[in-house]
Amino acid sequence: MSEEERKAETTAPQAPSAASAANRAAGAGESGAKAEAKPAAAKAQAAKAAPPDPRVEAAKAVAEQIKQVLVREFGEAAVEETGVAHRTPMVRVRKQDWPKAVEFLRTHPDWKLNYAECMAGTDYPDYIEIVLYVQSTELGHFVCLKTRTDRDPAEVPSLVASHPGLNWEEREIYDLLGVRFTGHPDLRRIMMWEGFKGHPLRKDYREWD
Amino acid sequence: MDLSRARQLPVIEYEGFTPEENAELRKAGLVLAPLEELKAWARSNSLWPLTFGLACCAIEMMATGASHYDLDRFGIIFRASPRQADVMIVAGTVTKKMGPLLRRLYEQMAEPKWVIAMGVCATAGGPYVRSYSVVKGVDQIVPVDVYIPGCPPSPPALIYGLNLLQQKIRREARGRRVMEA
Amino acid sequence: MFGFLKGLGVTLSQLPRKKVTLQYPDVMPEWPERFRGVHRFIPELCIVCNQCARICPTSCISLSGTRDENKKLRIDTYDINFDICILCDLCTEVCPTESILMSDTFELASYSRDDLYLDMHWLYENELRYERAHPDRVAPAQLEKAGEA
Amino acid sequence: MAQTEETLERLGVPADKLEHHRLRLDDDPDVRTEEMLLNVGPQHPSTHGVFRLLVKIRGETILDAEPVIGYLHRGTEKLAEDLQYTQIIPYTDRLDYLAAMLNNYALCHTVEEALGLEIPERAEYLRVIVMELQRIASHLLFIGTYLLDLGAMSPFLYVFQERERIVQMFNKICGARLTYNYMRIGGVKWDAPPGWLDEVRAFVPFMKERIKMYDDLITGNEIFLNRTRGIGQYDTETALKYGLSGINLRCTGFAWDLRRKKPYSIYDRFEFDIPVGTRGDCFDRYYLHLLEMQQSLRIVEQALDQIPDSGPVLGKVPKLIRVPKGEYYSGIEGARGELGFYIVSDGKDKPYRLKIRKPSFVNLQLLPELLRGQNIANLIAILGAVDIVLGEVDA
Repeated sequence: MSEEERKAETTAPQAPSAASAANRAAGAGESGAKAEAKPAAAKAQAAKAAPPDPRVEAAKAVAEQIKQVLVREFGEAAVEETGVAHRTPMVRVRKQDWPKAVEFLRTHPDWKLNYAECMAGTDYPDYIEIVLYVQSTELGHFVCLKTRTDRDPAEVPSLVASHPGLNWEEREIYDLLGVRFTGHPDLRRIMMWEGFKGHPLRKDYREWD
Repeated sequence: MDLSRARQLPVIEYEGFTPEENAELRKAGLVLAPLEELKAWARSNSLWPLTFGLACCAIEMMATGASHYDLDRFGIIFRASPRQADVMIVAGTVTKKMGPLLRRLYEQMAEPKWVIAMGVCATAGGPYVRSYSVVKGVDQIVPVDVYIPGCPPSPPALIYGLNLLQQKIRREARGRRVMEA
Repeated sequence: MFGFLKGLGVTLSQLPRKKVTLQYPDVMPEWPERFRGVHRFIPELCIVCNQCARICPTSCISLSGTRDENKKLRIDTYDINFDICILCDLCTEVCPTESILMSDTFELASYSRDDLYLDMHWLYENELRYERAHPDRVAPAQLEKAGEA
Repeated sequence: MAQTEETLERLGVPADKLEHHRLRLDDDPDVRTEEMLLNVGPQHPSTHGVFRLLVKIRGETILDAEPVIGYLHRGTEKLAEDLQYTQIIPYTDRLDYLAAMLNNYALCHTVEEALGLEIPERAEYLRVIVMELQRIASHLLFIGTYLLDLGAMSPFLYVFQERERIVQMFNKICGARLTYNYMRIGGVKWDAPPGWLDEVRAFVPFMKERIKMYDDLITGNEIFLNRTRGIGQYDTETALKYGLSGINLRCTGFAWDLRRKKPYSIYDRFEFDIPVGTRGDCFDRYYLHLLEMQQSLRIVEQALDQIPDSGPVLGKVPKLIRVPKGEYYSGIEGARGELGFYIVSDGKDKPYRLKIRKPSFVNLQLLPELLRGQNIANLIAILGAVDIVLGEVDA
């Protein structure tokens, strides 16, 4: 499945809710005086049902801006893909530029993405994806950054230098998904004990091998 | 005379008597059987559990020990050290990483000792029965005397389980075998 | 020093207050109507739709049924494994005929894990016990339906 | 807001008197000390669960500390890949078992965002009421166990009285005492039983009085102040770098509350403040728990006034919930910080990947930094104030 198709699907979910939104708008009258927010919400739903969701469009535009900033700094090949992850701007960065790009965006005066909220790794059939949701506490940007690595050997440069709070998250991903973070100061298993075989969150993990 | 019961009594040899007289004395339970029962009565009324709170059940265990259910009424006082404890309430999920430590703490407890498996996680793995890192029941590591199902068991259910354990201690002293797992 | 005295004042003010301890083994606790104790089961109402077994997150319910002469499915066995049941209430939520319900029985501790496999008869007895204890909580429709079947 | 400073002024405690007296053994040429490795845990009376800490000490000073976790790792994320979304809700109860309602909500919120569901009004209000009550219950337990860590037994017995009252209310509305499984995707499972809302209404003034009582009992206590003032201090920059959230971030004076910053549910309809600390030490963290309980009570009060009298509590949701293909992340303000769920869906009724952003897990990372150079007696004071729940740290 290509990334384009997935993106198209991501925007699709709002479509089926159009009918139910109409249902709810009909039933909204009985909930009384507290329902001021309701017509607005219904309107938002209706707007969402129309093919280009403005929030998704806005997110796409933000993703393009980030791409331009990154391309200016690291060259055309650094950004592999832009898009949205459910209304959040998403930028996929090349693996080699991953820590540099995150650090660059952390200190860039227009972005200041200084607060790492969530880091996750996902095992797909052909690759492992590392996702980082970062937030700017000053400017209010909320961006999803991604990078990809092969499944075998899985190796991604570490982000601990710029976000020390990701130390344990990276250890957890190493433990459960088997991604080696190069440059990590203390890469050991964190949840399972030393000597445990395998990486449980991989899709092909079997307990009784 | 119920011989099956007599056979299970602790065998005591009274000095200076023939075996028949010995048997007669044992049947009468002159001194020692009541002594065993007395000890069991004392033990069962001062169970000192080790605070072995692992997960959610530990909160209910704390709630049982706190103001509303007040385990002190039964002489049950939580101890932090295994050396001072004689019952271990395993409250919560036992993982494979925790298993060896649990065994070690159990071995550090002084005899006689009992184990209560509180909650379904300790009984058989509970909701995590299919997980890669959870022991499927604490009875794979230590012998368990009382199982309390529930997720987590409410404080009355825990008190009921503790009362069952008290009954078991007293009954065993009287020579009755209480079923083991 | 002032802080100590203030704290001591709080402690002393607790003295005349009513005691909060519940005397459980002597006085049975009052559980609310929605309390999730052990299940109770009404075999007459069960239509063997298997939904409870499918929704159970831990797969602790197993049941089987056969068709009787009227081509109606009747329940033969219904077992709940209380070793792993987490009393999450999802089974009673999906049951279309409300044949599996929650009771307020909570005294289920035992000396052996074998006692925790409970079958249909135990669960039905639990239902009868519950009806005796709370005659006001049993819905009349439910009683009628049970009477018909 | 300098509320903590005000409190100290009110109590008439000069700041320099609170300076902690440290044993300076190393400065004395006659005293020789050796480095020693001290193992704390994993089964320890003073830890909040099974948490192990390897501490390297020299005399009384901590040179280095290394937390070892994973003793309660139960593989929830892997199990969730085999479960339908409704079936995951009971598992979220068991993550942060002190705040099960908030965990329930965090998952339901993420799935609802993904589906674009609208929640009935009454359900939203019921959710807010139970969530704020749950926050109070969780903070209460923090105060009890923290004081127990510091050696004070009686607050533990006090807090369980109020907590029991909240738990009884939850028992009435959903039938369980700790693992509620109350929320559903698209609403809540039960409407409030008759009289329940009045019970909550009666609880609010009672709780206000009790919070004042805790303020009297604990806040001014000189021993408590000596043990917590200026201990485990850090600044906003460090906190942000380490990704701390919740009270651990707000105690540094940085007003970051997701209920305000990214309003979810109906929190934009309520008036409440975000209490912040000034120094970022253990005392601030303790005191913020008290202040947050007051704010939660304010929210409960307003929600009780605004809640519609009747209406559905569960929206129109398909029986089998299939989340459209894509990735979703949303976080809420949990009792311990930002609690988020990241879901990757491939369009089936089960998630392809579920990742939990666990606030305690992230907050705990700062612990070695805080402990370095401290007196060994402060170890438990610092660890307790971080307010971790191991069920969540390990998941």
